[in-house]
Amino acid sequence: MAEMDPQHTKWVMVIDLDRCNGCGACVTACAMENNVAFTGEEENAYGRGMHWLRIVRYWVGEWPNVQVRFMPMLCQQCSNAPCEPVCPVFATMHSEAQELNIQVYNRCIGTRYCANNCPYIARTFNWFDYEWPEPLNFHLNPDVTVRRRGIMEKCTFCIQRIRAAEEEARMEGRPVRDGEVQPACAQACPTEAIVFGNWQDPNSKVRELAESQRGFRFLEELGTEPKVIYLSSQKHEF
Amino acid sequence: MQATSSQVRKAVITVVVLSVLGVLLVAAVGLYRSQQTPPQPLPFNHQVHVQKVGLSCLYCHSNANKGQSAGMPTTQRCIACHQQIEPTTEGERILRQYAENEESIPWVPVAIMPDFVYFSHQVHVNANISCEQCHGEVGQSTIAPSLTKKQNMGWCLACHQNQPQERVARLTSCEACHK
Amino acid sequence: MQETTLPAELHERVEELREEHLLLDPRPREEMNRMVLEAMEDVNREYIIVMTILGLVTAVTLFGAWGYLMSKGLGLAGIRRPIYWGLFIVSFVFWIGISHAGTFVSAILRVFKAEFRRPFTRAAELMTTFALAGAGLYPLIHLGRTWRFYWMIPYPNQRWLWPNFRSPLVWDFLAINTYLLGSTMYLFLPLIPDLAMARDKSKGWRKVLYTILSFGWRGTEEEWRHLQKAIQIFAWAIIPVMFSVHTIVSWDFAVAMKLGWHSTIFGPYFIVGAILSGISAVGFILYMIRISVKNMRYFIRPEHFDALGKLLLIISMGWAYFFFNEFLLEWYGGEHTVQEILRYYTTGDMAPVWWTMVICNILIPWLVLWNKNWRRKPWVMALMGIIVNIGMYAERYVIVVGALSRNRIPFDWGWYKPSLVEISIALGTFTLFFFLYGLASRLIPLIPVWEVEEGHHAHGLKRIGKGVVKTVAELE
Amino acid sequence: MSQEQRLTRRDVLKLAGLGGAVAAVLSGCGPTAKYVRRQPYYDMPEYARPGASVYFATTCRECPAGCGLVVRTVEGRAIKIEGNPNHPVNKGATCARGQAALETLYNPDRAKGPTRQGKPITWDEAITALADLLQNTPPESMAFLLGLAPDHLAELVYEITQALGAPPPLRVGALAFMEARNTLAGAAERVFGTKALPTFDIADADLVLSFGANFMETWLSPVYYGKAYGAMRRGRPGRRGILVHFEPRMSMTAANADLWLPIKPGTEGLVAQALGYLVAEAMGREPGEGLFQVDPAQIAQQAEVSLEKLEKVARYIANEAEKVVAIPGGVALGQSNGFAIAQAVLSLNALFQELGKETGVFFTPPVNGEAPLAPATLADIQDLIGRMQAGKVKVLFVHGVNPVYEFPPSWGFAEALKKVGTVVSFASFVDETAAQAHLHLPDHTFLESWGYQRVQVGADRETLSAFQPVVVPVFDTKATADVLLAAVQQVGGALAEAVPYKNEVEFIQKKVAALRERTDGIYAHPHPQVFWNLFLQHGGWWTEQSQKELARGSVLNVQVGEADFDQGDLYLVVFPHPILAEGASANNPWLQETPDPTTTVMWNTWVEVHPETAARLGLQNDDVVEIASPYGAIQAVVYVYPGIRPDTLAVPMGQGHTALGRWARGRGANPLALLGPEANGASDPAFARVRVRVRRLGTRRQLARKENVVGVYGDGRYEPVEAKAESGMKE
Repeated sequence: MAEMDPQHTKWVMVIDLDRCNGCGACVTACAMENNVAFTGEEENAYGRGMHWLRIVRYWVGEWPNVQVRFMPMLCQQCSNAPCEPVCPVFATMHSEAQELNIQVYNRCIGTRYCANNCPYIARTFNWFDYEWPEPLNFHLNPDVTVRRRGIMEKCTFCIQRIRAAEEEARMEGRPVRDGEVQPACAQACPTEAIVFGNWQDPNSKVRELAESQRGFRFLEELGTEPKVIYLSSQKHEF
Repeated sequence: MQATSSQVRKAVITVVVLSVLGVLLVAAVGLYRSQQTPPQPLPFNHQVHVQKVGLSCLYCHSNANKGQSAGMPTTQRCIACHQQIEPTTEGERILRQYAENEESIPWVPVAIMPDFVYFSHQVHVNANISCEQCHGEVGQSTIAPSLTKKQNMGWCLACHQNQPQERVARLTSCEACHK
Repeated sequence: MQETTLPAELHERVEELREEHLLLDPRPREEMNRMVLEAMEDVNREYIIVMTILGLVTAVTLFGAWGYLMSKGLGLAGIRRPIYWGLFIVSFVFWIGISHAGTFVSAILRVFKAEFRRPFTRAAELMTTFALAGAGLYPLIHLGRTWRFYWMIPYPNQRWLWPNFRSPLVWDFLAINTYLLGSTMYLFLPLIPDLAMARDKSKGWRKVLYTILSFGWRGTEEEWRHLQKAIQIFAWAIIPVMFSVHTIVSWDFAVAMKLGWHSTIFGPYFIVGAILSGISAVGFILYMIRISVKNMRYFIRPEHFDALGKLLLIISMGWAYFFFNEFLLEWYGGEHTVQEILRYYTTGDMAPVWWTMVICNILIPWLVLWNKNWRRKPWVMALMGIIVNIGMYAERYVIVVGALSRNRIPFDWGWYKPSLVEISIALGTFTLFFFLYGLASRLIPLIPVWEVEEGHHAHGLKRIGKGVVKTVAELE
Repeated sequence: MSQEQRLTRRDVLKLAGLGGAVAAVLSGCGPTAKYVRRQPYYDMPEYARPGASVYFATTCRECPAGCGLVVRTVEGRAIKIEGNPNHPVNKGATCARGQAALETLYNPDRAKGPTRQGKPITWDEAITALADLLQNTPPESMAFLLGLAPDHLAELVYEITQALGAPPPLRVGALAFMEARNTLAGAAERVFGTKALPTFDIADADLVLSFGANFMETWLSPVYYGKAYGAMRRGRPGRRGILVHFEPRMSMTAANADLWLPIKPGTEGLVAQALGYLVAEAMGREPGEGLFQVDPAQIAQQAEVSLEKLEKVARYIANEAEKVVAIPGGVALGQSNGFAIAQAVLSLNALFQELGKETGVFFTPPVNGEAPLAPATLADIQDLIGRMQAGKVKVLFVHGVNPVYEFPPSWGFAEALKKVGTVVSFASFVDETAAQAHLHLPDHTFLESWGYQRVQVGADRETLSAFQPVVVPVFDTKATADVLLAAVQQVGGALAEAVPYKNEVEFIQKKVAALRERTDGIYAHPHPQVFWNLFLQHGGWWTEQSQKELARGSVLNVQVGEADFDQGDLYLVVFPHPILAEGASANNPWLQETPDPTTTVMWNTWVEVHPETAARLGLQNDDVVEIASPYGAIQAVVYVYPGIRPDTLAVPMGQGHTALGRWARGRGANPLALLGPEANGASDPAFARVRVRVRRLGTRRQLARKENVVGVYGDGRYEPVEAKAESGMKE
């Protein structure tokens, strides 16, 4: 399908750390959109939360001048992704059409090598079969596969939304408009810290923002070519 | 020497024969099970509706050209015609029942798409692919059909790979179908 | 052979040389055959009991636990984010390491004509095969969806999909299978004459079994020549395979962009480590055979342990060299996260394991193995076998778990504790190994009689002036 | 749920028997049964198509802010909650709590139907019982406790009480008094002459002074403030607003501040005045002319903040900033002198105006001038509790609030409740109050119900935000308004005439009828039905144009004075959990699973202890401690927290439920148990005046954190990557 797209898309996300206030709306939104399972206190205490998107929090400086930095961390959809070559069965692979890292759940056999090789620790693993006791399962999103035990999963840039928008655009015979596709996190974000768009579109919002002086890609030096661009926060110093 | 070699031969032969038999048995059972048609809430006859009455598939599966899933007919859709028809068959009587209780008919779909597969009827129907091409001659069947064709990944690819690149996706990328 | 009349003082010397060297203490072929067969057929009560216990324990701790793991999910193992690989991979690498013993001993030593190898080549080759069998389980056990493992096999399928040949795991898969196949062949070839011997001397089901296995070997010149050639070819061929296997295993880590793994030296480092653990394991096994199997005191003598000891010492030094090299360079590099990882190894939570590794792999061997008298004590060598292998297990633990628990995002560091299921499976493979070995010890001749005899022919005593020296006739 | 059960619900099974089962087990992905099975309709509505999404506009009721939502539904099921992009308050955004509201709707622990004494009854019985109560209870001995949402119900109940001659309903809620709504409104009246909740217009401010206002987490209208904050930071090219925050602990708001000054609790007002003084001084005003008469140096010392920093801020205000906003809130208003503090801080805005600066305080105009019923004061509540105690209350109706849990036990509500003849609860869950109710008539959750909410904060225009059902009720629940009206009709007579509505919808339509005349709305239509449809379609009614006008105030030279505190070693800051707030939705698993921003703790109650204090008391992370105040004691788990004063502890609300459901019950502790009954001068609880003692219990409990303890506190050798990137940027 995607290959029918006249224009070749490259989806990128810009996260303005100066706007981000760490409220966590994106985390919950992501979970609700993508049928991410909740695992309870004990599992989380043992580091088995399923959050696709987490807000990394750092302490800077010493009391009383201690400061906090928030940094939403998710799959960076690397153009040159370390997770892809190591998968023995192509369960995680590169989509030429949208330039995304696709995780094909039904192909995954759970070697977890991709997760070891991900410098962003962006992947989570289904340690068990997680449950949504009736009627909690009513809100599961039918556009997103519910993952079973033994499968690796990660942020998909809400590919189901991208696909839907692309299909609609194709039906109407037009390119996807800027801002037409919004992943759940960007949509929920109260501070508009997360902006999503198509890099190929020269006058898209992301393009404009990414040109900022503050822009940087996380762990760029590894050559992963992430498609999430952070804008650093520069606090005023009194 | 002689004795032993004959013993050996016996042993080997029995093992082989037994294993072959076992395989065959399993295969037979599997084949049988897979050909069963599911119990439907009422004995619906496609042939009558399609051949005799001459309904198009879209009349009942009306969503096929509008969205992902083709959809099962609502009770209203059935009763709309059937209220003019005196119920003669068992099926029609059951249908009346559902209509009177204002219940939906719990049809059992036979062409199931695994939930990790993304498939849109709309795209295919609008590309003028006849229903029979994938669903077989359902219109001929008098009972609720079983899935005649094995619809698996290779089956999708077999068709798509032969399509002109510019018109149809070649499904070379997983995310085209897998969500 | 030996002269009948010998001066008394020489006689003693000869006696002690005989006492010392198996190859100078020949016995008639027939007798050796009898001894070996006795050893095989001696299925006494103790044996039955031990084997039953081993079998049951394996069934529960390995396969029981594995089934439970599959039915519930990998969460039963202690692994967690970000430490996605735990004891399973550690054990995997460990057993692959053990499996290097056989090939090394029989192939390399054979190629270099190290004569002391003769009696225990087979014991070592058996280790290779069974260790590989154990190791081969882990890539399956550690899968999230074991029932889909066959997707790693390249075969035409309805999905039109091949495995990803860029993935080290696929290389692994292929390498291990090749090695398993090769080493089994290599185990089997020298076995044929002995099996034929057994065939001719046994009756009942054993006869049937050996008839099938010995391919109607008759022992003609023709056959011998072919066999010798075949063995030579395999001996040469198996060596590169052996090196490749552990190198590829090391690549699982080295190719990853994980700090603490991403090291160019891992290939040789792992191989030396593998041989280290393998050789020391041979020492342990030989001791077990010597004490537990009938008539083996004749075949396995202190000289063998002594030789192993020397080998072990050298390899331990080799390992130490690579270890130091790897550590120094990483430390000198000064990269932030790497520093953190090393700190974690040496003074962090990982310290006990790390120091165990250093002590067991370097300190103890170096202190003990210098001493000839200790080397010659079988029980000492057995102990060394255990100690070094503990050390090597620790090494793999440090590399796999240690490196994973520290990464570039301190927010996401982790700690790991193996779960009961994991531990039970890890132990299960040990019992499995001993179980298989136990079976083999009663099914196939543990000693390649013909090789020993060959040795006997090749060696003799010659009198030169007042002394007596060993001679080697170039039979091979 | 075992494999088999799950599989039997798969259609595949019926189809392919064994094959299906195997496929299900082996295909790694979800059994379709984890989704809801797709059923053909009886008669499909024309808008619904199989697999197609239908969106409904409604309003969030997780907190009283009244954010507009658009709910995505597929085949009659709510799938995803999204913000309403046109809504004046949240402009398309939502908070975590709003996102997880689906789990309130589909929560397996909801009340399944009406009960009497815990035994199921039919709705007819329920309504008869209710009618009986309305008829045969002397009006003066009835009491209604309502939450701060929804407004339409409050107004209906108000009418009913008027008709009955019963005392008007009390609108209460833990969140309401943690926000000190009355204090704020009172202070606003004194300073700006308008008795309403002020909205602070920080979107285009150059500098924001926040005195304890946790406006990014839960305070009044978090999503509005989130939007405004984002705009303030990077909304205007070249101008970046600065946030200075005064609070004893590092709240999420403080965490985002450029400068966080951990001042001594109770000194907020003084610091505000000192700052005002310094600014005025920096702008060349002589002391004595309309300034606060204070001594900054002495105050700085008293508040334990560096005078130099205050001066820097003052200078920045004087020289650089054009628009400055000072916000009082949160713990500052919970001080014993909270009312004075509120006035002092609001006066600061007035002062800046006087000094020729722009400030940003405005009031959301009430729709058609109809202000919603204000929340009850502490005095009202205590009076009610008194009457209950004295047995003067025969019937107590409770809706939208869970007083047994949300009132500090020291107020004695729980005991008083036992003296009430009949307690009628309308809660959707079997919460602590409903568990003690004689009659439990569960209401729908807001995603199943009609109604409206009058936006009080955040909107710059008259805004009436509409509720509409996005799905059919999941359980056998009934809209409380309908139940009351049905009962009223059953009673009949004068009452029925005074309250002449057939049902909830009719009542709402009557209430919004007046808006049909308005021409300045985003839409207008004279025809009732069309207007109603537009009303629902847009998710409410608001005016086309912004009506924002910044309020002008007058400087009050209030004597802030010293805050007084109870006996104890350490100050205690009780704050609404940034995610769970007061805890009404604590049974939503994903709300529990969302990490708290600053501690990343999930699923439990922690107590923040400064490293020094922890060292002094020999406490470590994950130690369980007992925190005791004169009024009660709780147990919580230690979180060694670098961002809090050494003389202060902080505990979040939201946990410690004894009912509500499987995910909330018996989890963590409720710090309200530590609070006393004193008021803060404006008859809101002085929840910050309590002081506590901690005792180590010797047991440990590992907190579920998203962070890694070692990694984050480590040995300090790690600078955050982001900071690295910055330094790189500067070069």
